Amino acid sequence: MAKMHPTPMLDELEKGPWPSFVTDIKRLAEAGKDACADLLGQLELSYKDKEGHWKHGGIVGVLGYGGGVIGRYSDVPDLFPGVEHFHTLRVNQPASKFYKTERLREVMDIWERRGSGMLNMHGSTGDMVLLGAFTEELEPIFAELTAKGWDLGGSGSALRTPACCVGKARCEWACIDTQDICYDLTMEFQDEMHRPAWPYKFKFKVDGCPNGCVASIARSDCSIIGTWKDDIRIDQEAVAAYAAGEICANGGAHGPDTKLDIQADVCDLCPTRCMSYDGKKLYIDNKECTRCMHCINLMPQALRPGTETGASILVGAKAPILEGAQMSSLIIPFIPMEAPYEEFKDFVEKMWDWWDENGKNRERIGELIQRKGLQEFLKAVELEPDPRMVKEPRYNPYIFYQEDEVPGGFERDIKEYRKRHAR
Amino acid sequence: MAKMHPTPMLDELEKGPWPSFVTDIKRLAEAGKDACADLLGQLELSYKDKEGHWKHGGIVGVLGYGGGVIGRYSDVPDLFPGVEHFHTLRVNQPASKFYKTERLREVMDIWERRGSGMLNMHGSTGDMVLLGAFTEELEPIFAELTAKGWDLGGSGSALRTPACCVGKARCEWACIDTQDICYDLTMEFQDEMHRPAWPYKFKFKVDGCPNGCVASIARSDCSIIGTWKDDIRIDQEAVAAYAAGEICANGGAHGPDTKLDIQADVCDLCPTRCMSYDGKKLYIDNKECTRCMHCINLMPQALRPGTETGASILVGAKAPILEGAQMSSLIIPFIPMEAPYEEFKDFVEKMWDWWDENGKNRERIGELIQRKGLQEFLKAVELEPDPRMVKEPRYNPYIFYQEDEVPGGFERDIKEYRKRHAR
Amino acid sequence: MADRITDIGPPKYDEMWPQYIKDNYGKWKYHEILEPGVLKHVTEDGFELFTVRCGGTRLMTTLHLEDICKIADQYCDGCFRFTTRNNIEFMVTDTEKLEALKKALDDNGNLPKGGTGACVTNIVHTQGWVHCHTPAIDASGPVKAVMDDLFEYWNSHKLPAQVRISLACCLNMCGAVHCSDIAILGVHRKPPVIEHSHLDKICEIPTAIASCPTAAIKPAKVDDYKSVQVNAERCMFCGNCYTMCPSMPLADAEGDGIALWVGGKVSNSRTMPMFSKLAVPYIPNEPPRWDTTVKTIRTILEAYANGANRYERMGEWINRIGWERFFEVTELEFTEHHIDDYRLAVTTWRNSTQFKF
Amino acid sequence: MADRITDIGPPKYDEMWPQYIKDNYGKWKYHEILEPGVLKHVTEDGFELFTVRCGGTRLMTTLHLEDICKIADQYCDGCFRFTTRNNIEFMVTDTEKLEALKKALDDNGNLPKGGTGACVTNIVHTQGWVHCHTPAIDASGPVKAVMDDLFEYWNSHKLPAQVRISLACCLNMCGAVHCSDIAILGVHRKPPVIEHSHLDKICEIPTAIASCPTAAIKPAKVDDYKSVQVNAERCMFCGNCYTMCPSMPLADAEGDGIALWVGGKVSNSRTMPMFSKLAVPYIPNEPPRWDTTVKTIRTILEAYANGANRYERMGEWINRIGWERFFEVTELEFTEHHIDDYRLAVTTWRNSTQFKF
Ligand code: SRM
Ligand code: SRM
Ligand code: SRM
Ligand code: SRM
Ligand code: SF4
Ligand code: SF4
Ligand code: SF4
Ligand code: SF4
Ligand code: SF4
Ligand code: SF4
Ligand code: SF4
Ligand code: SF4
Repeated sequence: MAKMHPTPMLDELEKGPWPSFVTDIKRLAEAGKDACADLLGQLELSYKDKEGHWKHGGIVGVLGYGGGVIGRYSDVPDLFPGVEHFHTLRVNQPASKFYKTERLREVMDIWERRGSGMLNMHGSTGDMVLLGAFTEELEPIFAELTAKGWDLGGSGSALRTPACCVGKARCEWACIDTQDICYDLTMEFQDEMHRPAWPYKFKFKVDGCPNGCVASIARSDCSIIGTWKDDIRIDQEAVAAYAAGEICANGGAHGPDTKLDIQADVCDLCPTRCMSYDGKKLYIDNKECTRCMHCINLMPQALRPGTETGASILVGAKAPILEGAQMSSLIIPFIPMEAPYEEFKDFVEKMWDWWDENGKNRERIGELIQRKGLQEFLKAVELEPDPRMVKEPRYNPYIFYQEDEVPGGFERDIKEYRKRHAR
Repeated sequence: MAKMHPTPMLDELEKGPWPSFVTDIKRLAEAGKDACADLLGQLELSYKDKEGHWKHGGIVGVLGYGGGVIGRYSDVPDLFPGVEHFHTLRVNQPASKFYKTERLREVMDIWERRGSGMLNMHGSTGDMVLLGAFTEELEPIFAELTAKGWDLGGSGSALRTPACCVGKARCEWACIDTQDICYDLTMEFQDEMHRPAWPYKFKFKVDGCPNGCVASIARSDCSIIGTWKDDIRIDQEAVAAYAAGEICANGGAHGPDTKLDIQADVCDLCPTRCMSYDGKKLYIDNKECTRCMHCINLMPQALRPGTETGASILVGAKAPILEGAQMSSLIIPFIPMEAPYEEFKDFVEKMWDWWDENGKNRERIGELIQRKGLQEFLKAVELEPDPRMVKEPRYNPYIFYQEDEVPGGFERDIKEYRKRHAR
Repeated sequence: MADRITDIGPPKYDEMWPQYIKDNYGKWKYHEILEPGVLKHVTEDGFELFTVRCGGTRLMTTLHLEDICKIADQYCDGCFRFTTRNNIEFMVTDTEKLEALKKALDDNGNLPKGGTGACVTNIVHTQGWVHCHTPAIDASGPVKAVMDDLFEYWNSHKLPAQVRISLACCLNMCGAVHCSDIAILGVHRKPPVIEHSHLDKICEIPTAIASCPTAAIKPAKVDDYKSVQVNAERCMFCGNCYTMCPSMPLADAEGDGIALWVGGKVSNSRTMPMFSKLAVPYIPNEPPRWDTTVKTIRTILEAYANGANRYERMGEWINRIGWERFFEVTELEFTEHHIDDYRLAVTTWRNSTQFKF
Repeated sequence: MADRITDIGPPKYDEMWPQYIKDNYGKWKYHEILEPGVLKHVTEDGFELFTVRCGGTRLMTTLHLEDICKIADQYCDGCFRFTTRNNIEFMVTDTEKLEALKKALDDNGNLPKGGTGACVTNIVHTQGWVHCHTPAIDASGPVKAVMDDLFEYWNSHKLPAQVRISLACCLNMCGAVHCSDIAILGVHRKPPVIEHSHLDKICEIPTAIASCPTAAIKPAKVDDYKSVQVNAERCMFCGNCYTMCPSMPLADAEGDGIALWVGGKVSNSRTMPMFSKLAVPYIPNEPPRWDTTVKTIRTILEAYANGANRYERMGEWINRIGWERFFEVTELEFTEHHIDDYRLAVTTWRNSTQFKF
């Protein structure tokens, strides 16, 4: 058993119905992990001080990689030597986070032996985050991980670990192969992930449909979101069953007794009001549908996305530093997404080239587009302007024209002008 | 008859059903006004050149006034000597633009004798714009105008001529005395109007209700818009008459045969959905009403604004130069508006003081608020923040705190910090 | 000088009122539009006032004004008014006078009735080549041409709702067109041509430099003159430099023309006020009748008339169907210029997968 | 070095699949939520898959993970998954196994079922005092405290719609909280304290200066040290300077705390994705159980639960009732800090007379 520190405040977090990380960590501390005991001790100190106790950064890593490890040192190492070094390793998760226990135990075993035994399942980007290793353990951990078929994810000004929703593995609405796209991009761009060479970080996330279960539109520089082009598939028999109250609303999300009122709950809440229900059949004016998923969500047994599927590509989401948070913006309304995803990758390469060339240090692509204008970006990626790219056209009259657009060009002769107009 | 120039292009504008300004001006030219003949001549030249033919500005005016006259000289005076000088005088219109013909003829008479005889009824701000006088006529015109009880309006970095909708003079919806407010402000602030002393121009406009018939929300630095606090008055008998098709919809705006569907046209289009109709009576949940006027507009014989009336004050509308066009923003949700409008004028003085002190040259108040923050403005005019002032609270996390808001203040000792946190 | 009359302000409003306005001030109960151009207002006591609204040219002569005064003298107790959109309103207190008045107006021929209800009312506009020094277009001419073409919508009630058209002849936007159902805006497209030989004499160089919102203007020495130069890449042709410095004119026959904007509104009815958005970035100046402009406006108006629900303003209609549909049904081209790239541009991008194919 | 294995990427997804996922990949037809935490997915061929979702602590030890693996070995063919919100999903192919699995989970005690449908699911969060160097708050502690309090909403379907709560411990927002129904954000409120004696050695002064979005940082000589100074008036406590320069820490017991944001969403369902907006600018750090934060979140959640229509997300509800009502029903104070004053502030002002008293 490791040397336990008194943690009266943290102990309060052992109460209550939600699983307690404190209890869990104590258990491993009691099983002998100093890092666990000291982490709790230092956290207790933070609770007392109301300030964190980690030093700023620290450049550590594994050979040949520019990222994947975040250095961390205690600023009270004398008190808590077990967390004097407390580096994290970001281990690239398998797409959509299914695990065979035998494979996961490979990582657990390494981590129990060489690290703190504490980890995040998962980090916000999607990695398995192994929390707390000493510097000297980093290389051995890396060697053991790769030997077992695991690799590190991204950090720094690099491609970050792509992530995706569960998709076709278990969801009926996936319009694209989220996992394959995620894996394919990860493999294709290993170099971009492991050797930071860009102005700043870049993230891909892949949602199978507009429900956005991996939140790509809020959290990725490039959001790949499944959608469809043709009509929503309707099973009118199931519609009747919903109407009769034989199937509960919204796949049971509100309990099995929640009946669906097709007119009020579906048609009236359809954002484009393109649905109508005559008491028997449900009609959709698919041309006007914006594929928001609401009706499908509410009637999963009656409605399904169409079959001519592909993705909408949106670009630019990021957290607030510096210009304020952004969501991704629609750039490619529809693109087919069949392996090996050449058309998409072409787009990606053009986008990166432009960003690489024009981006300032620590400028995300969304900010660069903001600074340079969506027009410039479209030119760089060779796309035509489309009203779908904007919520609304400009309302300010400040249009920039290029010289070649204006007959006679920009050069004028003041003398000629003055011949017509006295001063 | 003045010397007429050939105007083949302008002659094309004599065709068609809409009254022709060309025909009109020709008539006065033919009656002997050189200015009219030469204006048409010069305009024809502009039509040929596709460029205007007026010189830039020119500082002219009447003694003691800093504005009210816009200087203008032809840049082809040899061709069109009748418009060599073509200054305009902005004559302050009577509020809401009713005219007794005998009074109007006072102005017409002066203008026929001493000016071009051409005018705008009215300018965009609201003035009668007398178009085209020679410099030497300005003083005599001014003297004759004032002798008859007419004065000039505003121009330059001054208060501009206030304007208002027809209001209580002929509209059932006016919640405030638009004309009296307009007149009172005009009289109270004669000095501010005639002697430019501010960073830039400032406009008042007064709308009797949220319909906005003088477009104050788009066109005035300070928009005064009538509204009410209590309940919409309902005449259920008239509701029944609408339901029965005895009264046509929307006061006949769509023809006398347009019947009203109370549920679809009124209740379903109410933006807050606070209305309900049970086939007999119409109910309004007035607490939820945002006084948008829609239902009242559609059923003028059944619904009327409440009787506890006053105004909403909005600030900051302007054209696009420089930051882009702005609409006015809600600053005072409700203020009683009874003569002599002291509470409102107090607000105005505070607003002007702040603008005067902080505004850069050619910075409208709306832009100043944008630059300094709505908070700063509210402090200056001594108003408490209110969620009604915004469409939504901030979404960026960049909150500025003042030192006195934060316990312990901003000054900290790095040595103390380092005692807790090793470097 | 001593007895100079100043600061007397305008005549007080009620000096201009006929007796029946005085008597019924604030007592109005409801109104009815009897036919295009004819309103009836009724007071709580049942008093009825009839108003006939006529198209105003705004730019007019004292002769035309005298015609108007004569009609007012004859039928309206010597009183009439102008509306906030430059129309002319004659008021009478009984239906007999109303009929006589209507006849007199028809006889006049220059005072067309209309402008009420679900119509295209008069076009708010500005000076153009008639008086201003910065215009990119004429004002009165295009207004006349457009109103001629849309006359059938002026004196009828066949549109889904009011359509307010406004015109401003340059980016200063004296017509405050930025919240109009349809806005006609004069635009320059060439950077200022600089008169180096005079600039320093006529303008203050620091003022000229400061005037530019994009910081495109820099001091420069040209042919030994102290002057400025403009970085054309950064110029967005706003004309603010010319406002501050006469040695930097923008006007140019080939550069100037019209941009059309749609979907703005001012009223708070149903939806909050909205800005007009760019529909057509540029149409050349085509005096005397601006045919392409006129035709394009009709296209937009008819698409709206066909597509909108009753009571739905232009902007409400477009928001309902979506901008992608607007460009489809009007067959207008969507170009890079439609995409905002000014300071708030990011708020106009589409952060959603919701769109129509 | 030669045989160093690099750039192999993660295991391929299908290596991690049990046979039934492989067999039914892309064949799913519909799903049903059988009870809180239990999903059924059915394929076109009628194959049924049952999923039990359990609350994940995210921060866990290999011991806890081993517990999970054991259950997966015993009931789920040695396979399980994590959700995008750090919950744990066990899958079985028949109802018998399902019942056994549920029992095993209940017995475990640390794997509460829930997180499906109209509930409060797991709180996406970040490192806090457990690992990061810039936090203003802890992460795991507040999450535990909030989830304890809201547990009744975790394993039930009684809310109007999904409520997604996220936490980020500083403005870097690694939790990407900016589009959450409720966002818990760690905020600093004091400008950096500057270690002049070391700054020039540890940081690049130009980089430090450039890092500041408001240009609050200027070079300065202090006590003979080359250093920087911060104009506190301009500082908005974003912490970007500290990210770039360790000699400028922001953390402070009295300055730091929590801001709450509401009404964001990510899905495109019905409404477009929305940002979360400021509800409460500041709540002090109250370890260990952050009582005020917990209470305030409950207040907001209950106001929503009482006020919203079914299928209406938090932001949709607020937009319907209006922000003035939101502050009324939650009894939260509206302060000057709620009013945006950053770069796009003008787009948040109310350009309308429409509001509720
Ligand atoms: C570990 C992780 C948080 C977690 O607990 O899950 C994390 C941790 C850090 N993030 Fe992050 N970010 C993590 C996901 C995110 C996300 C979410 C996402 O990827 O979906 C975001 C928001 C989305 C985005 O990319 O904008 C995010 C936005 C930031 C930012 C702000 C970037 C911006 O443009 O606004 C920073 C600041 C920076 O880059 O200097 C940052 C910086 C950091 C640093 C490196 C601290 C710093 O100042 O340098 C943190 C190291 C913490 C530590 O000691 O472990 N982190 N960071 C997440 C990565 C785990 C993983 O690989 O799975
Ligand atoms: C005469 C009039 C247009 C008309 O034909 O009706 C007019 C004419 C001029 N305006 Fe205007 N403005 C007129 C109403 C407006 C309005 C509308 C309103 O007041 O409701 C606006 C938009 C609202 C606003 O105030 O922003 C307006 C916004 C401007 C601007 C842009 C101001 C801005 O902040 O963006 C300028 C530029 C300037 O001030 O330098 C401007 C400048 C000018 C100047 C003085 C030209 C200049 O560059 O200095 C024009 C003189 C024209 C001439 O030669 O006669 N005028 N101007 C209007 C005044 C008549 C009257 O007194 O009734
Ligand atoms: C006479 C005038 C006021 C004045 O002081 O001169 C006026 C008079 C009336 N307006 Fe107006 N409005 C007048 C300019 C406006 C403007 C300003 C503008 O267009 O520049 C607006 C804002 C327009 C906008 O939103 O862009 C305006 C928005 C309304 C509305 C709201 C319409 C809507 O649904 O958005 C109503 C209500 C209605 O028509 O149902 C309205 C209703 C009315 C009523 C019915 C009020 C009444 O009970 O008397 C009047 C007759 C309406 C009609 O002609 O159909 N009035 N009205 C103005 C006539 C202008 C003209 O000659 O065409
Ligand atoms: C398992 C998971 C995907 C994964 O790859 O891990 C998932 C799975 C499902 N989601 Fe999701 N969603 C998952 C995260 C999300 C997220 C992302 C997030 O919260 O960070 C979103 C976006 C949330 C937002 O808008 O802020 C999300 C928005 C939806 C929606 C749209 C809800 C709405 O009306 O706005 C649906 C449709 C529905 O529930 O009716 C949906 C529906 C579903 C369905 C019904 C899809 C299906 O047919 O299988 C799945 C079960 C839903 C349930 O639990 O009630 N899922 N879902 C994620 C579970 C997270 C968790 O543990 O709680
Ligand atoms: S995003 Fe769509 S496809 Fe992916 S899990 Fe969610 S609902 Fe299914
Ligand atoms: S997907 Fe959305 S827009 Fe399309 S029909 Fe269904 S509810 Fe309407
Ligand atoms: S703004 Fe209101 S009060 Fe004034 S004229 Fe228009 S409808 Fe009547
Ligand atoms: S005024 Fe507008 S918000 Fe109020 S009840 Fe009428 S339609 Fe509804
Ligand atoms: S809009 Fe421009 S050109 Fe037209 S009158 Fe105003 S300032 Fe002059
Ligand atoms: S026109 Fe406008 S943008 Fe161009 S130089 Fe002049 S002030 Fe600058
Ligand atoms: S949100 Fe801030 S404090 Fe928390 S992990 Fe990310 S960078 Fe660190
Ligand atoms: S905290 Fe942010 S605003 Fe303050 S000095 Fe540092 S970088 Fe600038």
